[in-house]
Amino acid sequence: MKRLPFEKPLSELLDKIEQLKTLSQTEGIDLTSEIAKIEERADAVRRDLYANLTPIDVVQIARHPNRPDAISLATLMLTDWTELHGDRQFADDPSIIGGLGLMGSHRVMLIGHQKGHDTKENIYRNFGMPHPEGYRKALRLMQLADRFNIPIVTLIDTPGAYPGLAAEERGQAEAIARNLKEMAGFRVPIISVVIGEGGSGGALGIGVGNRLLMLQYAVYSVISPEGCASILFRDAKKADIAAKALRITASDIYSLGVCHGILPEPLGGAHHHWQETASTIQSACITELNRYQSWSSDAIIEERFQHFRKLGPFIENNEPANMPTFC
Amino acid sequence: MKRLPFEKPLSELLDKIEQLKTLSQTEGIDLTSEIAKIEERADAVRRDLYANLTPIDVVQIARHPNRPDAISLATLMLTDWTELHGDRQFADDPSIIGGLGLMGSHRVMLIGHQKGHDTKENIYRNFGMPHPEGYRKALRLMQLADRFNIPIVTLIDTPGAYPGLAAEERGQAEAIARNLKEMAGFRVPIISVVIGEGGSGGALGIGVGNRLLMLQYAVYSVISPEGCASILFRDAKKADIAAKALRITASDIYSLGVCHGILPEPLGGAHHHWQETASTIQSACITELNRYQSWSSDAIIEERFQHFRKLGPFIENNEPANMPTFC
Amino acid sequence: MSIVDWFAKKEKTNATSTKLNIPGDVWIKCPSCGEILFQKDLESNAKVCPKCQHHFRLSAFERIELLADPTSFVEVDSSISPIDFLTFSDTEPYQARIHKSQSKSLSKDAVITGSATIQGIPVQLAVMDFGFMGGSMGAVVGEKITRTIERGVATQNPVIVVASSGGARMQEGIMSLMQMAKTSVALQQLARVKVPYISIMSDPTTGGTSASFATLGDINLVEPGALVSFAGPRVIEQTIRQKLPKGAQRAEFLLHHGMVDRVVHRKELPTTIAKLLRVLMIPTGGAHETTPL
Amino acid sequence: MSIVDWFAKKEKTNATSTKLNIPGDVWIKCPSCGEILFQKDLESNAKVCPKCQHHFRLSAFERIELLADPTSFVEVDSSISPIDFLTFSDTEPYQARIHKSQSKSLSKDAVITGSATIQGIPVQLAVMDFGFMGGSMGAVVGEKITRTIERGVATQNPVIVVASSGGARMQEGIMSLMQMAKTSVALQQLARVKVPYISIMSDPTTGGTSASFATLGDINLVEPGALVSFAGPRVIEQTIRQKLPKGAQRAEFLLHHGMVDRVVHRKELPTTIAKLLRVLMIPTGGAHETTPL
Ligand SMILES: [Zn+2]
Ligand SMILES: [Zn+2]
Repeated sequence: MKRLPFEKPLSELLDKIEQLKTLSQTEGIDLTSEIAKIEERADAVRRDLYANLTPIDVVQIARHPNRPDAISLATLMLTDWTELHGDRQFADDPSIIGGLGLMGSHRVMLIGHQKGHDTKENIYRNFGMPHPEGYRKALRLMQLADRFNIPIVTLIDTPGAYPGLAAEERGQAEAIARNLKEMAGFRVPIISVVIGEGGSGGALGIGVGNRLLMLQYAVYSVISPEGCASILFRDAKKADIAAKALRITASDIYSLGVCHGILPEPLGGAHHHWQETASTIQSACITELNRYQSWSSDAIIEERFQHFRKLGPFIENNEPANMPTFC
Repeated sequence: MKRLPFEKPLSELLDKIEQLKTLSQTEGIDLTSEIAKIEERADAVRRDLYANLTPIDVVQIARHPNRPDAISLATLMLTDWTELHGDRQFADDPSIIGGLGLMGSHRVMLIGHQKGHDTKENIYRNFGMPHPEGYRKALRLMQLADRFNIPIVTLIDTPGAYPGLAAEERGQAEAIARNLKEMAGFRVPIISVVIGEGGSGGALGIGVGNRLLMLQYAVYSVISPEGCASILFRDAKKADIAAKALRITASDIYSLGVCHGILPEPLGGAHHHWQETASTIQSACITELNRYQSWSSDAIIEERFQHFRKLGPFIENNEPANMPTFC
Repeated sequence: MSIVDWFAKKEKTNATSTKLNIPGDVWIKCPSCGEILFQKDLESNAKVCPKCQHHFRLSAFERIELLADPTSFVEVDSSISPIDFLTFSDTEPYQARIHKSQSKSLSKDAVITGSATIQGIPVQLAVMDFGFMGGSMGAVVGEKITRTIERGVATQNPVIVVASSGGARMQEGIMSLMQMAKTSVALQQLARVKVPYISIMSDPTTGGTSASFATLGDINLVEPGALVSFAGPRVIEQTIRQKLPKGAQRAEFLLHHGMVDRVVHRKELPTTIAKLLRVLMIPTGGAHETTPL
Repeated sequence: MSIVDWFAKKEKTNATSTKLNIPGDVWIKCPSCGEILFQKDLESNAKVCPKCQHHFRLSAFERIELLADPTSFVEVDSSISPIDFLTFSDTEPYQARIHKSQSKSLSKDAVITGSATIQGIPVQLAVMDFGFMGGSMGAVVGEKITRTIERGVATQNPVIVVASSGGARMQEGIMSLMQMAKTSVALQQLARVKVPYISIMSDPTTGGTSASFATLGDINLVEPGALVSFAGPRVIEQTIRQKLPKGAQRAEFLLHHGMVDRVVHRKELPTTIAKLLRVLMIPTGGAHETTPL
């Protein structure tokens, strides 16, 4: 399991534990109590580290290569899961996945960005960066869900929509924009969960939901900290400062009223416990879906509309409006 | 003006007229009465020829390079004509055109296959053979029309949808199929007019209308006579026999109950008089559009549905059903 | 004819496996991997090559046997028969072709329709038969598929259509083209009442069939290796002299190009369909009442 | 401020043509063809190069002057001003940037909104101003465009938005991203009441603006040569090291790729818009009553 830069103090302890374990095996010495002692220290260090994460640390957790991916979560959360493919026009984009399944007793269309866990998978999944056909696949599947009155759950985890000529030629901007508008009109509830990286328009393209939830160490940002640092701070190395300034952690996004809830992760991050993470997301989604059981489609559309309508602070006639609670 | 194979008897007379005219100019001889005499004979021959056209002759007229094209007809028939482009996904296909305008007092969305009149134009227009993006442009524009309650007029003139790898990759079959289904559901009246070649699925892809009209020398067929000859008759040269067997002329299609009306062409074919042809089509369309003025959208959809529902003769319990009137 | 009658005839005539008859009638060479297969083994394996998973073509009744729950299929509209209303004659009169095909076949045209259950779920089913005049779509195929869809509307049962067709039946002229419209218009009616439609494309699905109901599924499934195209490889080569790369227009090509939801092994079809329908179908007395827009 | 005030100030400050000021302030070199142009001539030609038709950028008020019928524009929501709710500071505090931009500009943020008529047709109009912080979209731009769309819903007037923007305003963090959703959600409301929306893309329209309201027009028009993209050329080169061919992401590229309905010369915009609206707008007491689905 890849260790993150901020985990360095922990890393040394983990190395020592491994050494001792090897030693105890090869040499046949009983080091149980030594190991237990160091493990206890490691736990304390981990708790301390994770209690004092900086935003850029959180970004690293959100991007951890072993973070649970959308398909894995779908198979853990759903019964009768069937992945569906293709935009019916041009291609099947492997960086966005979708399919039907049952979440508890709820029928759901699950849509998600899909990253890989190693280089080969990541190349196949284009590192979770969709082309327009990915957004169009998502749209097709969401329209299918809407037609059959099936609630939609979207799992957001992308560095952003792919920035390349082919994507531009096929209308990356239009593909994302259309999803925003169409998602606004669906008659079924849409629950979006940021499970890793919420990268700008590429994330929002499947994120216009009634409810937005975030995993504890997920981030959501208008631009990557690195991009912001190089453009606004004129120094790509100031990503840590940018990460802080942009307010991209789950608690920031919650304070700003953009997300509705934060889902706790296991100590050390979701990558340590996929099943536990899946259960957390599943039960949060089921709670949300239960809420809508008796709602009319008009009420569902209206709730979604009202949520986005009130986002964006400004001053009018010298009075602040739409201010977030922390101000 | 290209002369057609069956016009050979006429052609000799026309040549003679031209010779005499040249002669009278260069030599200063007055040949008016001789010319008038031959012109009279030419008229008689033309009338005779056009009264005894075989189906393959009609195919040649329908494909005449100077036959009026969709854009020219649009500009002749509509005021406030504005051509609109693009499928908003992949490309703007020049072999299908569309746009908004007023036909008399009726707002219309006009869609049509677009051929060229010379090699350069034909290459640009791909000889009127659309790729999937052409059908998707048509669909987008028809959806726009439906949204704003604007009746749709489609002008059919294609050898067929383009048969090529790129078209297959982008879902030629799906693009046509989707149009058939979506056109069935539009709440505005759809008037389709075959103005030249009605080539198979590529024609039908913009042809699921409430009313189908055909110009007198237009044809409509499930396969080109040449294609049918080579497949069924095992001899590409038997196109004339295939043309006859397939029943593709306007009067055949009318007898079969597939089209609702035949629009007369000027003597010698529409290519001799674009303005007159445009007027004929325009007034026929206006008559049709007037019919729907007070119709509910449900009635419009139902009429379209019923028209296609009853097409297709068969035998059930030894009783023929849906038989065309000529049987 | 019901599937029970078919079973009765099956042993005697073996007419539906004509395509596979090679001299000797017992061994079949797999056209994909070249393996020599014992015909009985092939048939007991859903006509899938055990070595390379090549899917051999199925007759309509063989298909129904694999897809529907045992004894659940009830055929309807079996008496509908084609008529040569154009008195069409090419190298042979259409009427003669009809007779020949009907005498070789257990059905009157290229599609069998009826109701069935798939893993307990009631469905309206139409299954095409490539063995009958290349599965070509004329007025009978159009009418029977349209009626199947209409029964879906009436019963609220999901509609399943298995395509296997070379395209429109040219001998019926423009009327064969109109069947594309007729079936697609019916699917618009089905969509309006929100009853699911699953299209299954088997080898081959080309021309007018692919350009109408076969690609219009709420869910499109395709069998491995099946050829699905608007213009077939020969048409493309003859018309524009373009040679297609290997694998073009095959099931996996379609998946790659976003045209189908899944490539599904023949043996997995019932389970896949049932799983999908369990989620797609609105549970009776279910949640999220929709109000009209 | 009304357009009348703008005319009054125009002569004095000339602030909106800062971009064009080169030493001497009277001659401008066309960046496209190199022609040296007299500034007054350029301004009297709608800021279009008479030689090569290069479209120079316009301030919001210049745009309104060209688009709306004389004296028809009535500005609203002019008092809405940005707030630095994140206390954001990069090389300079956001608050300082706001002040600097406001003092150079005649408006409080990067969009001017109001009602007007175009060739006699009443419309709701929003015009962006690239001169104000690169036309970046923060909460003020989002709110004012949303209100413009809402006035379209309320008045049934068609909505016209002229985009000119480098994208989201990063200094407002996630909230700038949310303006993409906010404006697009409002356009869904507009679509539901069937009021037409015409989007006009001028140079440049990139990032969050292109990926929301700017590409969502019932009709999308673009000025010749305008750059319209999701990821701009520099982003693409820096991120994936792909060099774009000449003309990529320009208006004609968009037309070719099916993203816009027409490339329209600036001087033709009012006529084109009016022609389209005459057909798009349902005539009062008109035909074809629609019944709900
Ligand atoms: Zn094999
Ligand atoms: Zn110039």
